[in-house]
Amino acid sequence: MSIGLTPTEHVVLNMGPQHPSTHGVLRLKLTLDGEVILGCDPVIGYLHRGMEKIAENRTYAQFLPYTDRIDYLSSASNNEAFVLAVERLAGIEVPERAQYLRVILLELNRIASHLVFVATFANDLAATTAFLYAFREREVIMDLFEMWTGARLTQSWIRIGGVGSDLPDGFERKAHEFCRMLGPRLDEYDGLLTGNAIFRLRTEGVGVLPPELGIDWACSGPTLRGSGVAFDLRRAEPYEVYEKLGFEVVTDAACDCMGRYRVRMEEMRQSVRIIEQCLDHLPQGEVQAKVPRALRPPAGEAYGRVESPRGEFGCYIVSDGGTSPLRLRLRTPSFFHMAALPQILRGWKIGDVIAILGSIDIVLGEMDR
Amino acid sequence: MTPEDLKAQFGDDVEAAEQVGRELRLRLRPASLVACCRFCKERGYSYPADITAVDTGAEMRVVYRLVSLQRGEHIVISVGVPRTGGSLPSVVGVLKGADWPEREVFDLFGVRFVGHPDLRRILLTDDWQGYPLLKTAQPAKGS
Amino acid sequence: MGVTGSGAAAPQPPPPRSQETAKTLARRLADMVVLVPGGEFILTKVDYVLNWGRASSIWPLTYGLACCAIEMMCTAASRWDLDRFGVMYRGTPRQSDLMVVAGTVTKKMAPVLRQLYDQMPEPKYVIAMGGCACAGGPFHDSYFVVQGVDQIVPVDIYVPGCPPRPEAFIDGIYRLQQKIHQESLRGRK
Amino acid sequence: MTAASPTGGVYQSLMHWWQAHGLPGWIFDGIWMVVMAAVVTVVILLSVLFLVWLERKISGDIQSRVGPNRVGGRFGLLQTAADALKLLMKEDIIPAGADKIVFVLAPFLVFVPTLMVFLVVPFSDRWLVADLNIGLLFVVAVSAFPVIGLFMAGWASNNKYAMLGAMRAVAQSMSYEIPLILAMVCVAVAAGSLKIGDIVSAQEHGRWFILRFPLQLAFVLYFITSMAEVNRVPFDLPEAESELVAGYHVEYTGMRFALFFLAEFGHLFFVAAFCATLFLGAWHGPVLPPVAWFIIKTYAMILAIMWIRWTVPRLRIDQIMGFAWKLLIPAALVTVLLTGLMSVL
Repeated sequence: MSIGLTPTEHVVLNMGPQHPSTHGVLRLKLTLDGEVILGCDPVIGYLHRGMEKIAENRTYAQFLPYTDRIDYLSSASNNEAFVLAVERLAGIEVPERAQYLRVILLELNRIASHLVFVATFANDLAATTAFLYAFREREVIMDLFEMWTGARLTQSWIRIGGVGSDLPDGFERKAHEFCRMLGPRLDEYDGLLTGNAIFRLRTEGVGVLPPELGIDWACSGPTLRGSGVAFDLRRAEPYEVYEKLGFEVVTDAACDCMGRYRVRMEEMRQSVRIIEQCLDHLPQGEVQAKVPRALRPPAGEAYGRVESPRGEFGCYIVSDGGTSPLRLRLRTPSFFHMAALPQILRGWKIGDVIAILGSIDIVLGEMDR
Repeated sequence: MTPEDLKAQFGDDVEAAEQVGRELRLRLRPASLVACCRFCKERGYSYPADITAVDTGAEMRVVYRLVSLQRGEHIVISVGVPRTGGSLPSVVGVLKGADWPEREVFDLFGVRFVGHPDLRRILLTDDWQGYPLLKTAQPAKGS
Repeated sequence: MGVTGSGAAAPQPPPPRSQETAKTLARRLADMVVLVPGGEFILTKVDYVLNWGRASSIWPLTYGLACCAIEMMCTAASRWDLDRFGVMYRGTPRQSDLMVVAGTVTKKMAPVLRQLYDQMPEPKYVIAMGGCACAGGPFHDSYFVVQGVDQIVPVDIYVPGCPPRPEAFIDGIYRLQQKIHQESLRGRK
Repeated sequence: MTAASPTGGVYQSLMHWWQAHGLPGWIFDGIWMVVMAAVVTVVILLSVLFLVWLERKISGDIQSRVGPNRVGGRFGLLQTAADALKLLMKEDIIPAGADKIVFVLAPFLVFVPTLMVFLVVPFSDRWLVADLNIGLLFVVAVSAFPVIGLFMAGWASNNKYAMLGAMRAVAQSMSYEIPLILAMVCVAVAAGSLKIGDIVSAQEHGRWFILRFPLQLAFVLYFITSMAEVNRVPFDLPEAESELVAGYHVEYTGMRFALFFLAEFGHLFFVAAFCATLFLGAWHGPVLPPVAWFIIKTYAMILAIMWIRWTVPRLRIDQIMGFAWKLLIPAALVTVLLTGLMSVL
């Protein structure tokens, strides 16, 4: 009997659609050699709800609530992208006060979404306590939303031509309180996570996304900024009143999970800055422009592009002059990030899959639409 | 880049070109699609922001949106394609990020991309019949 | 808020043999105990203790589908703290008692969902959380959405809302506990 | 059962009563052993249930939550009892693809050794079930046993997650056993005996081993490696909920799963108790009765382990192995050397 090398087989591990760390119903077919990832084939579409088809059978105003449910962690950015496209198409001018109010809502949503990122990212790395801390802070934002819009998650408060209502009494005081509270709480996370030796071991140098690769695969948002590319639509193609506001485009040259995490942490601080500026410089006036009840934008096409917490959220509308869009396309960042994921994953271990997946912060509703 | 540059480069393959705000809207014949994408990429429009299709009921077009991150300008290339059994050359060789969006257009509209490395259904189930986003598709109710 | 469902299943494959015999055995035994003088009393007490255990320790499957899953996470987090009621999330269906269908069920997801349900050990319960899981919700005319999860698995409690507030979800858990308390070894009352 | 045990008096009088009826003494001994084993098991299980409850309350406290408070009074004291009752009544599923015999056997192989090690835990001056003269060796041998059960569970489940969890469990357990044993060796060298009784009496009059020079190092080594032995964060890779769903017990239901769960907490109780024995002077202490001192020390260790578990993230498998082989084992060898030198000098 001859003694040769023992034949080894690669294992195909099916992660998801039900898995505690796939952030929803994502399925990853991982080819493993021991614990090392040789290949990854993401299978998506488990939450494909046919939004784009539904849009063709709804009026513009009717479709607005659907946009909330695309990226359910920051519904305002979806509203904003849709509304921007419709307003460009129909040539609607939004009152300045409404623009400021929109920015406040958008940035509060951004903080809420980034807090969920911190929570789930920490939870994936088994730091359960940070998960609950981040959700504790998020509840305060939810209270603000409830006070203003009546809803916690799906606000639909950015309307075509303005916002749903003006700020309620006492909102500004509470928002200021929240802004003052968040900074020290973020410092607390820094103590719990950012400076933690184990957390750093798990994230630094892990899941490197080179900037060229990020641009080639159309990554955007904190995922691309975490690779040192200063691409932020709030600066690159400013909408609403972002031109007038002072904030920094946060980048991090690390290109790894830690870089992406740090970008989001710092972005929350910048969002607080933006909200405080908006609250301080809020002009008086109307919050809703005159919009015909049955909106019939002229035939043509428009593309609304906003910086959602995850990246470039685009809404491409083609109109034939009717009451509902002829074609509505949703360009969602997570879809593109997921396409790039197999490129980043190769060579890392199972534990890192979780970290990398967490660090690009996907939302399945947005990916599958 | 101006519409004239592109017209000079691709001649008769450019059906129409106009500048609307940030966007350079270009109607192109399929023959020059890959060459045009490469031409744009070399001039800084290297960010494949989106690829999708539009079925207006009368005609169908596949729309490519390339963005220059430095200048914040868009080039929107739209290419006509037959509504049934249509095919286009794949631009994955030029723009890597076109991989999944092309799969999605194939999945929802049925456009075949010749030269795509892995053209499978992406959102719908593998055994799904038809292409739901075509105007001719029955608005199939759930279950 | 929570609406108690019939619990009647749509087409369901017959349960595995061993499970069926164990169930019928328990029921036969219970039927015999009732015949003995005072047996009814004993049975009620046994039922009470068993139901108390089940109702006090509902472990749901960590299984979020869409928007409602975020509210489900909020409910588990500090402000609402589901752990108060002994609700503790488990990652594997083998160790869970409750499946919270939190979100839209698509046709691609439906077979997976059914498989997960089949993997859970008896007694198991299902809460349909949110409009989509109850009846398709806003996606009632979508080509890819299952119009209510009760077409795939038997639902015990429906919690409507889009998404339901955490209070509504907690109410759903409460109603499930009430429902569990009505069970008996002799079959559901 | 040694004569010094608190139940000794009861044993004597019952034995007299038994023999007065002319029955042979060895039968009584047999019954007595079974009854005592049952009592010890029940006591340990109850304290484990309490530990689970404590963990949930403590994690709640750390996470600004309340924790269980509905079942059994304001503090939810009966929560884990309800959990156990429910698990007991759950359907028992053995997956179709599983290796049935191994699958059924595995939980017991994990659970039984976890109870057996309590044989040598000195709860007080009068309660040490068996003061074996190779006490330390016994602990090392028996506490290494459960990992075989874990591997059997992972292999028999015919599930890739379970298999990965089992592989991790074996790799981790083998690596961390070495520094753990070396840390115990330091104690044995300092006490000059493997016998638990000798180790305890060497720490009389406040001369706890943790206060003696190189043994602080051994204490730190023991503390870290014991956390790895009980699979707690940051060393919970065999279960790793967010990676492997539930690891080796992913396919186990009901009471079979409960056995794993109880074994884990039983093992936690044991490592904390043994830590108190080896380094914190066991039951020695002023004023309070010895049992109270022992329980206080044990719970201090348990609380420390829980505190860490709810604070830090999890390490990765290669980092865990690197930590053991590159840092802990060399450090342990140096500590043994230092301890030897100190005891010679």
